[in-house]
Amino acid sequence: MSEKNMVEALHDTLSQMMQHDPRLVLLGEDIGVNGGVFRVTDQLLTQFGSDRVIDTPLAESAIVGTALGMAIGGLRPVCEIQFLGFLYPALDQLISHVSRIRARSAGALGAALVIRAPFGGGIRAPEQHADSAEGYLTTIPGLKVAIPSSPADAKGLLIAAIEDEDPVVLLEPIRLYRLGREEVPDTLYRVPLGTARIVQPGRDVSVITYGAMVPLARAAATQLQQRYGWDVEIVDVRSLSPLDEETLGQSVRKTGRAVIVHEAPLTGGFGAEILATVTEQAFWWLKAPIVRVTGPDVPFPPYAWEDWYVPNVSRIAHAIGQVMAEE
Amino acid sequence: MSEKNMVEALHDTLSQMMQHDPRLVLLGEDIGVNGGVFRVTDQLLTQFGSDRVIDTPLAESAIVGTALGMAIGGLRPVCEIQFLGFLYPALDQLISHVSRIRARSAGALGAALVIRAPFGGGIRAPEQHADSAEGYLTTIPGLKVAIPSSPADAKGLLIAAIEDEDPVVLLEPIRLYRLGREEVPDTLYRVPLGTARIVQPGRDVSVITYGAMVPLARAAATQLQQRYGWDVEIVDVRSLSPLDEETLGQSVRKTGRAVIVHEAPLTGGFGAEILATVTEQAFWWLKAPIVRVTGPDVPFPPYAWEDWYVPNVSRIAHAIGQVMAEE
Amino acid sequence: MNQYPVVRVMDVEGTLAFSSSLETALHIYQDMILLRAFDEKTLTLQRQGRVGTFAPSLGQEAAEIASAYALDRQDWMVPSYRDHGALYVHGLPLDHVILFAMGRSGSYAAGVRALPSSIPIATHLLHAVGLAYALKQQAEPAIAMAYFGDGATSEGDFHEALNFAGVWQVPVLFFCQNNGWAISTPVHRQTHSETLAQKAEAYGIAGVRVDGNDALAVYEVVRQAREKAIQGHGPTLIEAVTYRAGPHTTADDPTRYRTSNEVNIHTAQDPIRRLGEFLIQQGLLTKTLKEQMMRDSKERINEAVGRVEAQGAVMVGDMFRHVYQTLPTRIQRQWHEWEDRSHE
Amino acid sequence: MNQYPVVRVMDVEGTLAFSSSLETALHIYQDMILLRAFDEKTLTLQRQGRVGTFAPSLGQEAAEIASAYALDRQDWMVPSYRDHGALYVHGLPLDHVILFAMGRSGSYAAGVRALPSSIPIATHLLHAVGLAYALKQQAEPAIAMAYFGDGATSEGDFHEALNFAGVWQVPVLFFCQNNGWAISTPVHRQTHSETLAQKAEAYGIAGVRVDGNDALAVYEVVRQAREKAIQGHGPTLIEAVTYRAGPHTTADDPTRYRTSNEVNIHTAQDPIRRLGEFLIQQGLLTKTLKEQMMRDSKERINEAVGRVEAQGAVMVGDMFRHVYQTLPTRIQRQWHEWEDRSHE
Ligand SMILES: Cc1ncc(C[n+]2csc(CCOP(=O)(O)OP(=O)(O)O)c2C)c(N)n1
Ligand SMILES: Cc1ncc(C[n+]2csc(CCOP(=O)(O)OP(=O)(O)O)c2C)c(N)n1
Ligand SMILES: [Mg+2]
Ligand SMILES: [Mg+2]
Repeated sequence: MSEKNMVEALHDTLSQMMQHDPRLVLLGEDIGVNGGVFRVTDQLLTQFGSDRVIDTPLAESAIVGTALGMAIGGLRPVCEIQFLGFLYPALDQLISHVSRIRARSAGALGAALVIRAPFGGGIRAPEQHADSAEGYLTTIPGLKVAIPSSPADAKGLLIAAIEDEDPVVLLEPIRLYRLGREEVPDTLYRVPLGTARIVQPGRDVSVITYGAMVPLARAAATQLQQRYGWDVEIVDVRSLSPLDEETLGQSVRKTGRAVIVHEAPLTGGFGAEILATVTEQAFWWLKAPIVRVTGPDVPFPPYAWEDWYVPNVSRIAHAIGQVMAEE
Repeated sequence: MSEKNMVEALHDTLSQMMQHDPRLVLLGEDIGVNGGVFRVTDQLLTQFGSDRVIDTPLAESAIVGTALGMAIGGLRPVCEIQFLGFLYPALDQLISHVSRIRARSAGALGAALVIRAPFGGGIRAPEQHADSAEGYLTTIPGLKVAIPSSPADAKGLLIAAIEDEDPVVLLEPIRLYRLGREEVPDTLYRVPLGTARIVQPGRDVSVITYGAMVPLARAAATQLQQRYGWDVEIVDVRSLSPLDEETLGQSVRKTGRAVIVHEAPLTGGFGAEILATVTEQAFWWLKAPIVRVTGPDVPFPPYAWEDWYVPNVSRIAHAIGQVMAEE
Repeated sequence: MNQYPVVRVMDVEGTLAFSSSLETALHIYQDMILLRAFDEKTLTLQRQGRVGTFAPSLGQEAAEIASAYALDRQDWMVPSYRDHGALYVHGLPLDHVILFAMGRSGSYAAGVRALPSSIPIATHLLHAVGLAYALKQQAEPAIAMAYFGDGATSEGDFHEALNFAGVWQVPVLFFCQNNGWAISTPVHRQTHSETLAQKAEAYGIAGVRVDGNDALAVYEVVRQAREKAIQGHGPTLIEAVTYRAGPHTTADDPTRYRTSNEVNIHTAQDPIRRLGEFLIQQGLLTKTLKEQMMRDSKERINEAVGRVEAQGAVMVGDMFRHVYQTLPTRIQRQWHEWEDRSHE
Repeated sequence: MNQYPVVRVMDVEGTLAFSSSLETALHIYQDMILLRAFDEKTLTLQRQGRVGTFAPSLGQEAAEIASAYALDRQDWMVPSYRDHGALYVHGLPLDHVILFAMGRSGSYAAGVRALPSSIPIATHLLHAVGLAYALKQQAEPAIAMAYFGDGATSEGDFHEALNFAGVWQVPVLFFCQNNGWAISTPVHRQTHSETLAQKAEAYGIAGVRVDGNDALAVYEVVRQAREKAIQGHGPTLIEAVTYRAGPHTTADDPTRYRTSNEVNIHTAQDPIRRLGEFLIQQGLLTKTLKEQMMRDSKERINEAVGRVEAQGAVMVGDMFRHVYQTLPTRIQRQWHEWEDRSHE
């Protein structure tokens, strides 16, 4: 047990799993010699050799497409896409093949592979490096999508993803990579895909969110607790697909109020699915309309606007105030 | 004025617009000599020559990517993607460039282009020919998405799309292509993007839908009118992006009940956004939870299951019964 | 491009140019007969509404069948929608081919090292490269071979696949059937390169052009490229020059884009007739044997169709069952809903 | 591949091998100096937190500047993130280049025929092909030229762009700066082909290899390819062999993946020094003039930085204003919300 930030937790987990399962291979751009642009795969090339830690040419469709072949051929590939905004060339492989091979082969073949990608704003990078693109992924049947909000969850989700017989996209919030450290157990443990986490229980209102928004939601909750004594429940969705409808529904049936927070644009964002699901689950318990706090319906702007784009504590607090005001 | 089916309406509109605006060019696979696999561009090559009706090599990213260059260079390209399920290789171009060029150039450059693609089940085609993929598109800021449900709307939406200074994806329901004829005016008229259509007014419940589901919704409404005297309002969304929130909100504020119908899978489908929007617009008027009738969360299956997959009149009627039963 | 001469084993009159296994030749011939009979049957079934849209291999039997004969059962076959002939040779039971044509399955059978046919053009070439990587990594003495058409060479995934294969030097073959057309698009509108084989230059890999209507040449070329790959000498792009004598699919009307004259010229080089002549010259085939083969083929196909049609309606649950290995509750719930409805 | 010899005009000591416009040479030199000064300044600003992640052109000044000199203002430049030097030559005001580096704009200026820099690798090559189609269709005597790196040649869009260009025979040039590296990936891991120029074979188009550190050779090669394209003789893939002497971007640490020895070998062939030697030999450049140029460059850059930094904070509305030509009500509502919040 030791204190780790998210990059360290991911790195050590990959290393552990590589030792544990010889079928595991890593592939991606600059993950070998360079250790990945965020150093998640630092030194793994030295440790495991270039057959298992593969610096690929620059082609995302090929990374995902060859990984599918590898998986069918008996390896367990973990792909790194350098930034989520560069996954788009691989969407065809994900939609047409990775997510369908099991159904297409009547269960005989599976795409036991993982795709890791950093995402979200926060490092003043050039355009397209900050996209929150989970909305394209959560609508693909056959795929799973998970997003950790802490080092410990990052480890547990990564292990669950690697061990899953179906394809999992693990989205890693760039802003959380080195934001803080926490105790991360050394054992191999799993955060089961399909389970949300109650970050803090509360009676008055549910804030349903994930990734880099979780710490912001906590800050807003603390502020409102102090200011008005409101008891805010925070639900970290963690597994967007499959979605833990039960935990979400329970939370809102208890509180009767909900705010949904994500960084991706509003329209067609995953917040719409959360809102729909929660409404289906808890319609008769709702005391106020659910409010979505999201990025605006604009492409992620050049970084000078970054602070405007990304939801912040004040916007979240304001939305909670809105749903608390009703009735 | 003459009676046309949707293919004829689209064909004649393209021909009219080509005559009307010399900047218009068509490009796509098999659209020239072959007239398109559904014959929407039949004979246009003979009429306008191979410089303006371009049979491209087999590459969707290139079709969309070169179209963007053409648009910036002063042409008005209308691309045909042979089936919507083959748009996926071009998603990167749509997400990264087509939808962003205006914002990226601070308004100076625009992607005045149209992408047409047939979609949906119904012709016992091989896998991937029947995908309803609007959910990937409606979450792209900067793009517009429209879906006609009748020959006359097909014409009006196509003209509006061609004249729009921003990129529009026009999705054409395969099952409606030759389903029926109606009067289509010969004049150049527009169905403004961003406007829904009340297909039939009603007091008791709103069925919100689009494309090939519209005739099914009508059939269900007729059945329920006859059987129980229910007065069903049918709203054809028509323009998914931008969405006509006002018309949708008004309808549900009036009826207090809503059923949303589309063929695409449930999770993360556009129905979630409609549900969210309508709930935001009409929360205090809702008498029952909104119900979504959609394809299941599975990849579009081989065609032997097609009739199971696609929503039908009985499922829609059943859902209307559900929302009518509450309270 | 004289760098890419067309490899031939028989001339168009069926005279042998270099040696090959004659017994294999007869087997190949037999399966070419079967494939033709299968396509003819399926076209009839389609007209009767008993199968959906379907892509026959008429005219491409040599390329389809002989290429598959050059593989071992341990090799991975990575086909596209037109390759039921190759799949059959590689072990896919006839019944499964028919199930696929009838929209009841993904042309896959457990135990056969072949992926389900890929519908989106060129996407599957990457899977072949990944499979080859896995074979190499696990030191299996086998290769992966992807099947695709001339049109597929225009897609980005074609490029990425050949490039990765070159960099990785994995045992993969890219078997391109240049049948002259991608639906209505002739090859010279597909690319400005004179041959498709020369595209190998871009990846520093081997490129070979073979007469795709010369079954024995196809067999030899694939066999040699396979040997080379197994030996660790890298991937090969094979361009098999052939001709699609029939429609692209049952939904296609080729008279819209090509003349009957063109078709006639090519059908005169029919690969079945050609191999037949050769086998007769070699004393391996007689008219009686040939007629026997045709009868047998039809019989086997009719029996298979009968078996498949006897299976009855598909079960709704099979649409849900295999989306994930362990179904999430939401899909389970949907499955139950749909089952309930199926009993209504 | 002796089919793709490296074209050179000066040898590494700066001795002229064939003639070119000497006045142009001096201008090119001056802008190369400016580009180096700009990159050095921006690297400093980045360390001070005044600009974000930024990609300098250190070592690639000849390829950047001379290629752009070979274009006319009516040509479309289609750059990627590293091509601020070329953009500047093509007319983009220095201020805009700085605005881009400061994350305040998309490196575009009205009236300049250049697209905003493309971040996703290779995607923009297709735009160049489309622009070239439009130019040809409208009978404009101009070309489009896309800028990209060695790594970009692996992406599917590279392939599709060159293939479309070949089939359409439109006036487009593909200017590939092979700077040895794609972040940490050396060229020989990027592709198994010996040269990048030979990839042109796959598309039946011309391929040329030029010493990218020889400014005059770059100029000549681009100029000739442009002429050819304008005359309707089709597209060219130009591989400019150069070297990235600095980090990939300010976020990159090249010591992780390459030796200082390698870097030293290459910086010894510095393109600025080389062109400088040549100009001195030709009697066009003196030490004084050179120092003057350096001082002037720094001054102009400092002034531009000053102007840009004086602009104050960005306005929230500019994030919304240009998403569509006519904003849908939902975005208008969001804009208002955000404005309200900005006054909180
Ligand atoms: C990505 C994609 N785009 C379009 C199609 C539609 N389509 C099916 S077959 C075909 C032509 C393929 O031609 P070719 O590669 O030469 O193979 P052939 O059919 O001749 O065997 C097209 C355009 C598809 N299946 N996938
Ligand atoms: C589609 C895509 N994938 C990944 C990246 C991240 N990335 C930025 S630059 C780069 C390397 C590019 O190398 P090269 O094409 O040689 O150009 P250079 O930077 O050397 O000029 C990578 C991988 C990107 N911008 N776009
Ligand atoms: Mg073909
Ligand atoms: Mg490079």
